[in-house]
Amino acid sequence: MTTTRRDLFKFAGGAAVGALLSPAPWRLITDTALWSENWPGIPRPARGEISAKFTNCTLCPAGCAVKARCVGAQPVSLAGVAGHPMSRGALCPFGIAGHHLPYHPERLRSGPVQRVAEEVARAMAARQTSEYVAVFDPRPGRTASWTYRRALHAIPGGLYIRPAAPWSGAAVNLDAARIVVSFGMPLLDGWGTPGNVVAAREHFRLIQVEAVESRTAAMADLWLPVRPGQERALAAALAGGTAEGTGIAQELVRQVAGELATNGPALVLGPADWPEIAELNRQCGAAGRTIVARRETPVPEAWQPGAAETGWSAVEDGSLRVLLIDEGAGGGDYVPWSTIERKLAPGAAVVAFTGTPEGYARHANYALPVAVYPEAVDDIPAAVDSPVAVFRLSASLVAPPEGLVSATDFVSHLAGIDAAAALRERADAICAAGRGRVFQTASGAVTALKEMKPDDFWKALSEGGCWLDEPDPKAPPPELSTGAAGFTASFAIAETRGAGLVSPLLSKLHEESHLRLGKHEVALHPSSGFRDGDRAALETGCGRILVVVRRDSSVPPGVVQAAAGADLIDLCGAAESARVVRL
Amino acid sequence: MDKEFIARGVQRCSSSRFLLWIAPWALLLVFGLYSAGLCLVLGLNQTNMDNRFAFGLWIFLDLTVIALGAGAFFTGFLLYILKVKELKAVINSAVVIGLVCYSGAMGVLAVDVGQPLRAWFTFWYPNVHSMLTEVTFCISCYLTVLAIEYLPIVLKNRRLREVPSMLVFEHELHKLIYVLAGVGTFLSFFHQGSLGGLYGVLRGRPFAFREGLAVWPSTFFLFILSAAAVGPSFVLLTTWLVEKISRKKLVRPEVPRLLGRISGLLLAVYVLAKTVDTLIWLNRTSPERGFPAAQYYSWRPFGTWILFAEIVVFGLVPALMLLMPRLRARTGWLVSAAALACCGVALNRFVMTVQTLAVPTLSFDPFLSYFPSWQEVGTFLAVVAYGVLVYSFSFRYFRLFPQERELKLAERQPEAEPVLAGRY
Amino acid sequence: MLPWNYGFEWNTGHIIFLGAFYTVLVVVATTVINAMWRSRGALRQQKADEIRWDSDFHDLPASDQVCRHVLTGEFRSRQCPNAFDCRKCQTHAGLLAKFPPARAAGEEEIFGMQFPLDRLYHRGHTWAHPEADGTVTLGLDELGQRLIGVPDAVDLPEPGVRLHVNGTAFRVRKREADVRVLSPVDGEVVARGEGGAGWFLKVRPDAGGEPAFRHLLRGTEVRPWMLREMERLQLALTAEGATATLADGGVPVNDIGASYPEMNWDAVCGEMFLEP
Amino acid sequence: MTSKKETIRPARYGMTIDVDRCNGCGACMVACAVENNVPPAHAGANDRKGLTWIRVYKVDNGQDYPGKRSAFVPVLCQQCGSETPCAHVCPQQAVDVDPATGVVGQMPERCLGCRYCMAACPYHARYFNWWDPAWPKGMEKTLNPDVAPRMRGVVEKCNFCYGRWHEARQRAAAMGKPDTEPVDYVPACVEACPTGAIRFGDLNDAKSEVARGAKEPRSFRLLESLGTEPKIYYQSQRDWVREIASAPRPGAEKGNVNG
Repeated sequence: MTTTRRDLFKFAGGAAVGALLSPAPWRLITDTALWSENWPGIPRPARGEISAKFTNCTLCPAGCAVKARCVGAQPVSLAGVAGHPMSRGALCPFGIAGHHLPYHPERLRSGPVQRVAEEVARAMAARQTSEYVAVFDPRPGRTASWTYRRALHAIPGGLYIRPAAPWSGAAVNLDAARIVVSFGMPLLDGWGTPGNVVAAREHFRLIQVEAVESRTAAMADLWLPVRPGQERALAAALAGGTAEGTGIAQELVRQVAGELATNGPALVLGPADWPEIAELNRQCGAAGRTIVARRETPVPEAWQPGAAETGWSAVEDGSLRVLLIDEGAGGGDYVPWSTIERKLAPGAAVVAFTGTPEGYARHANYALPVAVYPEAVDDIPAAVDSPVAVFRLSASLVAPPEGLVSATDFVSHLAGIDAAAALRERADAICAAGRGRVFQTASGAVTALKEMKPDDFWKALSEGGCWLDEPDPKAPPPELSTGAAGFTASFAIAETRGAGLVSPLLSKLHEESHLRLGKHEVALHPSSGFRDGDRAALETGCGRILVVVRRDSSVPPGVVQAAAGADLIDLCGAAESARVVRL
Repeated sequence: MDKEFIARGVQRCSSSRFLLWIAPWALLLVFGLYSAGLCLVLGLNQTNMDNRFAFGLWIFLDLTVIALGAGAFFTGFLLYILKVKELKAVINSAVVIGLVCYSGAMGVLAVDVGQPLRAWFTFWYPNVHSMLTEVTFCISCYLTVLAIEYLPIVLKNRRLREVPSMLVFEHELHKLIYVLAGVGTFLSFFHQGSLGGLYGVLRGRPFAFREGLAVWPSTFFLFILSAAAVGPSFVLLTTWLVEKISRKKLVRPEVPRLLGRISGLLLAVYVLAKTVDTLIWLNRTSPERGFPAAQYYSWRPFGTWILFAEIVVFGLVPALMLLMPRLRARTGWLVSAAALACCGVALNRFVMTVQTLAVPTLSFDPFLSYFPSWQEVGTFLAVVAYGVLVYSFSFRYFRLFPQERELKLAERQPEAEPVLAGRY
Repeated sequence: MLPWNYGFEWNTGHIIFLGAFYTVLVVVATTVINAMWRSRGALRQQKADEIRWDSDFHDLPASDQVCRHVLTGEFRSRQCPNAFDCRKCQTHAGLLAKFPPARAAGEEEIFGMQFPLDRLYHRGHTWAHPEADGTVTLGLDELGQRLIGVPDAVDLPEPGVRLHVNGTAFRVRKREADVRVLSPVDGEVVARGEGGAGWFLKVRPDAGGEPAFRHLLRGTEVRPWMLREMERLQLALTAEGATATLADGGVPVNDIGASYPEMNWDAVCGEMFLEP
Repeated sequence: MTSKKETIRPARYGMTIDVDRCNGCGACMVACAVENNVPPAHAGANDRKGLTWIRVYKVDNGQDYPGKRSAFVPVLCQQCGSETPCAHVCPQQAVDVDPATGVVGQMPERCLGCRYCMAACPYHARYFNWWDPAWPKGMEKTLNPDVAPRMRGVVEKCNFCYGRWHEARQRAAAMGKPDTEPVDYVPACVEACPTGAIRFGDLNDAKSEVARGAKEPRSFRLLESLGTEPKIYYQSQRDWVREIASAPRPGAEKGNVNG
């Protein structure tokens, strides 16, 4: 028989109907749906062996212990280490996203290393006897700091500069405190070691003296909304003076003073350079109980004597020929540029070792890129709330990119000393001293140091372990002198937004919600007449920056609240009070 | 030059004047399409909608035009199912209006969703509990129906009907049109309702939430009613507009009056129902869910005036105007009443969409405001321009108003004294 | 939603909901397909002409759909239910039985137009004249001729083409006017009347005898019908903006169109040749 | 995320959030973004167009300085347990409630982006991808392999770190635990909270900390009166804080600006 066209059609039709009754077409459509669920240009997360690495966070002096979840060698998320004696498993938002820093779009990745070396050498040669070659170390007490001190000791006219210290050789013991009066300290918002503060918070009553309702004020048991600028007067009033004009009722002040005297052990925290603070602490007998002496972490004999530690106030104006600033560690005290500028000799060479163009790099002649957390290997000295000395390392979780320099190498090279193994040397020195105990992060075990061999100790350290000194029983109570002046903020500095690099994800707290004031945002009381989102300029005697205004009725009228950042701190220093000018 | 496409015996302006009329609308359409394109290519970040104002101008537009487009199904229903013959005079026009409104709404929806290419998922993984599923199904079906109903109008074009197959198909299709009218009515009742249900079921938004029968909140029925009430009004309004613009009589005067009367009756019923519903909602539904109704109207600018305007100014007033034969007899009153009714339904849809999202739900929510971006407005205008264009072309080349020729003859009759009058 | 797709199970909700909508889709689809099917059938059986006239008649204003017996006064008013095909009309048959039409010879003279009564007139202004040889000649009646005057073009069907009552017999064009002329008879074209033959087509009718021509006007019916037609013409002209009227006893000129050069002649012819 | 039919004892995971302990540091928000591959803000994103699966609001007692007192309230998807508003309205089943865990899940890859669910949610806990997700160069290496990034034009929200639940399930299976038993796991925000304000667990398990916490008199839920049975319990000793659970007060134009 012959097949006509008609037969073919019939066949095709039959086939089609048959197909409809089979799963094939339906599955096909569903699969189309599944395909259309993917979208080009969306990054696919890399897969790989999941492992945990441990380190300590260098973003601030707290140095919280960190557990990094890694895919292959790449950390994909960070978490605290529960059971850590100091950080107690806590991490702040900056720390939690710390592993993003190496990829920050604004990160400094290259610099004129060779040129700088020559420039510095030339400047050192041209140095007069009255001039100095200085290193400014915003994070003193590190092994790196010791390297600088050794190097500068070796360099003629070397000067080691560090920011003002609250109480040298002393630390706060929050565990012992039953009542804490804080004068504007961000006690519950990043001060000291957050985990430690939170744990201790269970046991003490917190009285916050602050003009604005900061996070700490909001969480305090009692908030004394002192009149702006009257904080010292209130401190004096607590010490027995009159509360006149402080904006706080006399009997309330008397009651608080009574608590301080009776419900101790008490602790008063505030700017180190206020004699009132020292006086109050003296009155309530903080010395030896809530403010204790702390030994320094042992240092190899060979390193002694390093260059002396100098504060900015002790440096003569116009005397610095060469100034090297180690900003790499980040999270240190940022000293306003106006303070530093005065000390520079004409034509001085200023070099900032930094990961970000945000800080001193804006003022220095040269900015050299350094490794950032978690690339850099560094150690973290004890935080202010650690009653004993500690030693812990920030291991390198991510390989640093090409073209970086190390501030310590640079400086030790200038002095011709070898400090490559400084960290290991110091670890051995600690081992030799044999005091204290070691917390092994991975296992959570705590072992006495004397039971460990130097190599095991070093291994434990490089796995994020932490050495804690033991309290010194026969140490005399610390001398509560008035500390050196830090900078005086001419307006209320709110939450720190991190002076250095922060993860792009912090946009969740700034742009994508109004949880924290973002860069160049200031908060004003609604009565200021500004509307939300108005553009304005924040002006002080030291300069002006453009800001966006946010209305917030928790800021008292007449006060500007802003988020600390290098550019903002530059506005402080010796500035008179701030103005917000409508544009 | 397009004369042979224009129906015999009706007067249409010259091609050049027609082009003059088309040009601005075409420009508007192009601009609108451009802004819509931006939204499709660059994403919805081009709009001023946000996580809190997830719906904006577009949803308001959709709900409004679909309500106004209800004239198509309701006129069809009256003509083909209830056999109200007078409406034959406007049914074609009504169908075109319906087609324009529904296709426009569909177009905007396609821009409004984040992933238009996945629109068909709704048919593939339908969630039958969602009012939106119901809407999607009904509207897409009904759009098809409208397209089919539009077909005969096109095929009846003077040139097209010269082609035997088209002539015959038009004839046969027109014989079955009542089936489509029936289906259209069924579908429309459902999706007009589900559009109301869309908001009535939002238990998380006590401002919109309503109790109801079975799976349908009261808004389901209110939307059907209001749409049915306003549909004829809108047909009336457009007819009047077209008569004004084309300077012609297109329908016998009794037709708009009939439309007005129908509108008036339904509007009156709607106003009554809406009032009862509002009272129940204010005094029971909302308070029971922990939301004292007073606070909805404590946010400027949405005071109680909006409630008053919706029910009285744009509801009761036009209803009465349309129900009074003496007022209805005067075109001015008739048309303005129809206009009021249309505004009323628009306002109702605005309240349902925009105010619902503006009033806070959490105690620490601020009251939110929203203003559409130019891209949104552009897309909105595109729909308007598209509507005008489609209608203009249909009016020029198709017989939208069967009575036009007769009326043209009729209005000359008096001056023509009959030949040898009274011869028998 | 349909069988075999991942992660989806049916429940009553789906069955009701989807059921309803697929029914709707099926109904719509069947309607359309049905319409297509029928039109296919209609085309097969050359129904196109018939359908065209149906829809034309359907679109005529009510005033133009009146029964022939209204013209002659038997009824005050009556719409023709059969689209002017009186052959299947019971009423007409009845009336014929009651009053057999009076034989009338000679010719009517109306407004100076000659209507020979040996011919049968169609309401579309054609006449049919039975010839001795059993064929029928078709032509335009006088009014028809004067409307067209000297036609710009006439296209006549080839011999052998079949004509249907109320179907298109031929087309004439005059200025912008382009009208089809309705055929008065069923039959097959046998010859085309070229030039001044006085007729346009010669047709061999399918059936002879009175019933086959029952639908055509004759004898005494012609005058009232003509008067009515003049009225309609008058109306059409004025509607298209004629100033002078025919009514003042004047005789329609041989070429009416020529005397209204500015007028939409297409509309007028459409009106008169029953093509809306 | 298809339903686990074979589950014998279904879990009902929930949270207690102690408002009195929350200092609004925002660690939870960052940790959540890290865990769930939420991209950083696109240029032009603001607090109304951003992606914050968990968002800490600053609420206050409505008074002015110095009478004003503030508290911080983390708001995430409240995982409504009854007639879940969003799940009901989604036209294409992109939202489902997992009977095994009680977690309200979102399937972005099936989402059409109609945003009806966002209008339905009284907690504003759902977020739309207004932009294509983008990470700074190199940062995509830090994405969490267990969560697929979402594309532009779809809605996303907190799902109690469902990826972690999945992982925990696999671990349990590897240890031979029957997968009819609920597993223990914590979402990223809980793990990250430095003050321990957020607790997480199975509300069906009477011994669990959250089950007990939920019953405390100081516990409350947001907009409980809507009857959607949210599974997030807030806790506070302060009366004015507990008031935030209720609907907005008539005319109380507070306009909370930060948060």
